[in-house]
Amino acid sequence: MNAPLNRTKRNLTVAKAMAEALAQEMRRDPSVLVMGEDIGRLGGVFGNTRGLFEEFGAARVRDTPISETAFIGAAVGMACVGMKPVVELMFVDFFGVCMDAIYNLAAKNCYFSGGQSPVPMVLMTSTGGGYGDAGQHSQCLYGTFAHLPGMKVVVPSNAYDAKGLMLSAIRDPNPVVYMFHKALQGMGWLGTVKGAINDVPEDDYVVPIGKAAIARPGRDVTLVGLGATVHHALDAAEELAKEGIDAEVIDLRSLVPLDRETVLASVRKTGRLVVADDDYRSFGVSGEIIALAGESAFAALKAAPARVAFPDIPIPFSPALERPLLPDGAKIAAAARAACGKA
Amino acid sequence: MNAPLNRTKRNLTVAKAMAEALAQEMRRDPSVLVMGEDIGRLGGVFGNTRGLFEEFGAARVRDTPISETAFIGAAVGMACVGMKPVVELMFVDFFGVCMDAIYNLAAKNCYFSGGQSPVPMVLMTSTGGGYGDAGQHSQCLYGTFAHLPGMKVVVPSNAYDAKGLMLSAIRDPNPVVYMFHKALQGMGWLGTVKGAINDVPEDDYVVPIGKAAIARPGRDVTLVGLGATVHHALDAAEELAKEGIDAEVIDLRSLVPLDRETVLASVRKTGRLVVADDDYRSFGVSGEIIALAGESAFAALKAAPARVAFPDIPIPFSPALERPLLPDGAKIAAAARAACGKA
Amino acid sequence: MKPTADQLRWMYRTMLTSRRFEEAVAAAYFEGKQPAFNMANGPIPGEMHLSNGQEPCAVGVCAHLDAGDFVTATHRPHHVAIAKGVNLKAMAAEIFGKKTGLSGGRGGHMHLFDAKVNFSCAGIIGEGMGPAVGAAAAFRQRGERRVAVSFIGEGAANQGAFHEALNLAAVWQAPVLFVIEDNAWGISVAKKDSTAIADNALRAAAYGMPGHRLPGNDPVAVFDIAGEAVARARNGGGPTLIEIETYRLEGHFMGDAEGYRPEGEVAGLKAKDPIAALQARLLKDGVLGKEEDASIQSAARDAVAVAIAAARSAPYPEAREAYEQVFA
Amino acid sequence: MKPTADQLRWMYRTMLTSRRFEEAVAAAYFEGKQPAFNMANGPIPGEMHLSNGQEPCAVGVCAHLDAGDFVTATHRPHHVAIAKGVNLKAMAAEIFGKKTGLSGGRGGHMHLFDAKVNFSCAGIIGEGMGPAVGAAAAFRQRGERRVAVSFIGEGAANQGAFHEALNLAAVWQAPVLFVIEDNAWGISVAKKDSTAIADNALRAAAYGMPGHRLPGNDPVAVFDIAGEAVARARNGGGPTLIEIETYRLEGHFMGDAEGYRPEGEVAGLKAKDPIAALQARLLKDGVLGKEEDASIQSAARDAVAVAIAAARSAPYPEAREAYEQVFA
Ligand SMILES: Cc1ncc(C[n+]2csc(CCOP(=O)(O)OP(=O)(O)O)c2C)c(N)n1
Ligand SMILES: Cc1ncc(C[n+]2csc(CCOP(=O)(O)OP(=O)(O)O)c2C)c(N)n1
Ligand SMILES: [Mg+2]
Ligand SMILES: [Mg+2]
Repeated sequence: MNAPLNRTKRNLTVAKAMAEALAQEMRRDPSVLVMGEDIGRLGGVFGNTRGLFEEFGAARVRDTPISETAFIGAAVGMACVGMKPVVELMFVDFFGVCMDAIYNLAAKNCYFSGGQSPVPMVLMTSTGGGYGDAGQHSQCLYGTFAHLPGMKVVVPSNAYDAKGLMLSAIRDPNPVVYMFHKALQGMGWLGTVKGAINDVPEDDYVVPIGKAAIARPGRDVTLVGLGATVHHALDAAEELAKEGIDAEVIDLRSLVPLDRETVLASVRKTGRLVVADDDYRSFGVSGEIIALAGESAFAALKAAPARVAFPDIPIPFSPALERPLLPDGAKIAAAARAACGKA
Repeated sequence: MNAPLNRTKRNLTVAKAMAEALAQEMRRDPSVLVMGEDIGRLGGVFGNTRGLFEEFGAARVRDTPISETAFIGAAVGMACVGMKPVVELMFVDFFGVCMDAIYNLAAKNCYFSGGQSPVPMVLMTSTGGGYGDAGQHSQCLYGTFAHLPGMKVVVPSNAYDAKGLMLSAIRDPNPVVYMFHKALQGMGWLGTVKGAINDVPEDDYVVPIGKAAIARPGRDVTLVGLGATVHHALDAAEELAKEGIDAEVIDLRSLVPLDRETVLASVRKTGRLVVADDDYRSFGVSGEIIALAGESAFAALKAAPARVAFPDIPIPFSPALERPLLPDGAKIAAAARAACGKA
Repeated sequence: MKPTADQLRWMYRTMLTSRRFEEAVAAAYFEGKQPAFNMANGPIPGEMHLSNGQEPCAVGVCAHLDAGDFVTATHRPHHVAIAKGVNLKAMAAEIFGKKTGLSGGRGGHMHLFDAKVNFSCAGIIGEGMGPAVGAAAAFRQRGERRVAVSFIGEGAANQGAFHEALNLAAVWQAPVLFVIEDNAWGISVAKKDSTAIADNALRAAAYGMPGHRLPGNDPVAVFDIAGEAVARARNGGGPTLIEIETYRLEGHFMGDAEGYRPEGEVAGLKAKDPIAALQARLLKDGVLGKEEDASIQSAARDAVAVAIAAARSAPYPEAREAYEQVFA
Repeated sequence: MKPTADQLRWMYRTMLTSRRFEEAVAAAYFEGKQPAFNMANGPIPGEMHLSNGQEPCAVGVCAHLDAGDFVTATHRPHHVAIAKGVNLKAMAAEIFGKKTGLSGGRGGHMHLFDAKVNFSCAGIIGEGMGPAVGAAAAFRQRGERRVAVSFIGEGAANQGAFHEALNLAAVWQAPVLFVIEDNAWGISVAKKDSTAIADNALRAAAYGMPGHRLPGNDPVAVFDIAGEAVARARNGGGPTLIEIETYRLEGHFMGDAEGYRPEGEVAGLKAKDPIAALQARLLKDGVLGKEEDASIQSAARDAVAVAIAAARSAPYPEAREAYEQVFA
């Protein structure tokens, strides 16, 4: 978000920012390669590998069979012999066919080997719904990945972070699950939340993994979001400002490691917490953040922490059913008002 | 736990109680069948299908290839045409090779079909470590299953509940994930927590899915556990009693649906909460229970809620490394003391 | 096995119904998505995978099935659903996300379920294969003469579920057919770039089951081989693998720019449109007369028009209905 | 490809080392587990899968590999680890959960890693197959003449990962061998009850790669075929599938009552012990003299004794070390 100012602005979509980070790192480091379904000639269903196949060729930009278990497992083998693979799981909803290669293999090799065989790889995967793609193409599953040890998990909310987190992820000696939200991607066919398109420096920079961002400073209530819900929280903050409620918006950016300090500092300051998450409500991210506040900022809490999340039901197809279930600015604002006793 | 008294006691292991429930229901209902690896001639690696192959034969007790995706998917197809399959995933750690068939197929067919095709099946799977089986055979993953909608999740802590929950699970028109802890199973080679072996009526009875049990009533602090940690919590309660702290122990028994009322009623009474879980600490069960208290019993909380859980690291092999990480009575008691200001 | 004149006419009519249906869906899909194509907009949001050109696979196989037989299809399901006898009105309404849809709008185009005819489909590659094996095993265990059929694309033949399902079906001697609709593409990836061998039928030998590859996208050839396989299965002969060469006349999903397709490929395939080919053949062989053809054509058009009109005018579900049917 | 006298002696010595090692591990494993067998007790807790009888698979293949080649083994890894040159002392210490173990006690018997010789194994069926394909593809991409080998059991040949890995290896023409150790059992389930065909080598045709089945549990036959396959792979000829008939002389894991095994099967297999067979052959062919045999025998025994003794006396890791190496 805090781009240098001594240059003309360059607004990019998240898709372009990801592709640029990949291209720049592939130029810099011959051990980086990209694999996945339709990430080659097509340039990625979500545009995040566009141009790579043309520039780097079929050996470094590999279109794979529909064999997620094999090519994610293959990425681990490549990483163990000195490559830095970036693999794409097209939709996070598909994790069920290949989770062993992710959570038992990529995530645990470093530990099982006592540090002999770290696994420097990135797993990019798309998340989120809201465009009518139904229950097997609209999930977020942030909690599912964050719950299991050995892999880092990042969730960019804008193009600047998307590039900086991708460069950090590729250079990280550990497996990093890079979860990008379709509504932020900047592909015309998916529509795009405006705030996700922002100024991206052309040069090399990293956004550290494990640091949350304060997307908007405030005094009265802490709104925590990740990915798409960061933008909903910012909408809510605008609304609340008109009513004299000064909300602080935190963009988690990383789930693993989780920047507990930034969240706690804010909650200790405001005494009020609302968590917004478009993943399923129970046993996930929203619960963990609320628990964190309860455990470690109990004395500072002035009101019951609250959450706005997707309910514990499969994601329905019909817009008449799906849209009302999604977190948005109004729901977050309402929860914040209640937390501030202004309901 | 509350067995009728007008008969002589019959103490069974969880393994025997599960096998008895299966046998009784297979006699009663010809549509029930059992499938999995080594559940036939061998009687199950964990003894929970012993005797079934001999009584019901190879058609109703099917040893399968090592093809979890296929046989769990097959169970869904069977359920859709009127059978009631009970399938075993030998260790929950193996979910990564077949989760799609579980969470995207079995769990969502009812919803996707608008209720036309419910999936009455049971997925039995073993959980837990503590016996040196290392990081791919010792996990609990309760949070992983509870986070995803469309499947019920139960976790028996003793033989009485094991039988009653199994009968409920088989008769439930929905997929039920039945997670049994190896340390409670009563197989000699795994050792057994004594409290898991209890009096089991021979006759037909059910333990309702979605109802927690108060394993020990108390006034001062609420200790919430599931599976093995229920017994650790009871150990803690005994220790605490000597110090004049009267702990209430809640056995969740079901994670989905979660019996929020019972947990909240207890927390509102005691004002203090400690959650014990041998699944990974973050983004899972322990966080959800603490969040629940923060959201819905905020005013009643007298101290910060706390948890005793497995840290966010792969489960190490060496007993010198694993044992100190596992929740136990002493750790839970210490957390309870702190919550009671007696640390 | 040769189709009767009635069966030929049924196949022709069903292919036409499927084609007209998809033409109507395509038209509705683009409403609200022009000039700017945003998948979230219009009466039909989300991805839309059309099966235009693949109708022979559906009719040649389903001609041998009745309502009790069990079929799973893919993310590209319309032609198979129609051939299996899924209620056309309720199917259209589901695709439009309406309360009157098969699932009350919960599933949409990739999740069409009609329990009355044992039809379902899914959005995950290979997900329907295990269920087909299980349903077939249940039929066999209960001594019913029913069969199951799992339709997949050629790209799915490289997914682990394919291997596990075929082996399990063979071990259980389950009455199931695995039908590969080989349209040569998995989204943008050509079969030759993803599959180690050109003919997936050879993979049947890895499971000791018969395998057939059918060139030419010919519904009559499909009818012949599928008929024998279904008969074998009903008689306890076990599973069969069939790969059918077919044509994807549209993009992977609507909105696909198809930059990856060789110059002229689509035009070439459209010139071999299987519906036109069957029509010519039936007219030539005298199985179909000009008037009868016209009446079949209009019957198909009318059935679709009625279904689409009903879907358009049907009410949307109320928001609270989203919470229903999560559990039975 | 015929082994030289040195290679024959290396295979013999390595098989002996593996056997002696497992005998020592077995003895230690039962300590603290008698009379009541509780897996949590004794110097070696957890499951213990012995490879006694399967040594020919390990030595016949690994005779062609050096430290740079990449090998993944299974939950039954000792023989392969030893043949691949894994540090015996550090391996023993790992199995005893000691600080001096390969992974400082974090992995144990099912998770042996020695990066110096590119060896690893895992507890999940088929999990090592993808990594072997990937490592091989990386070697090829970098123009190195290295190969990868994935060892699996015959039961694993029905897991989806098998299919995906073989297809991907063939599409990439990766220099990788897939070696199936067919001991006829997957825990209690016989191969014939889980696998649709008797000979998994036939499955190679599904991927257009050569497939071989080797009867007789013969290390020399394995050496021959594996040698050709490794040479082919190094020369850009792509992957090969090899299934080896071998013997599981023990239970699936220690403590297995083996009630499922036919009367006399184990005795029959022990009578065909591949080590005794190779010994007799080498003596007969004059490749081995009595004294040399004795010295090889004692060398193996001594190497194992030293490693086990060191493992027993080594310190346990401190509890805090559990938190280290989660991330690099
Ligand atoms: C497990 C899984 N991986 C990837 C996808 C994304 N995907 C949807 S359709 C498709 C191509 C399928 O190709 P094919 O099986 O030939 O069917 P076709 O689209 O040609 O009908 C892919 C990769 C998916 N839905 N599920
Ligand atoms: C995915 C998965 N499913 C099941 C298991 C449990 N399991 C461990 S070993 C084994 C049998 C393996 O048989 P095989 O591949 O023949 O190897 P063997 O034990 O005979 O050496 C099974 C089912 C597992 N570890 N992983
Ligand atoms: Mg295709
Ligand atoms: Mg075996």
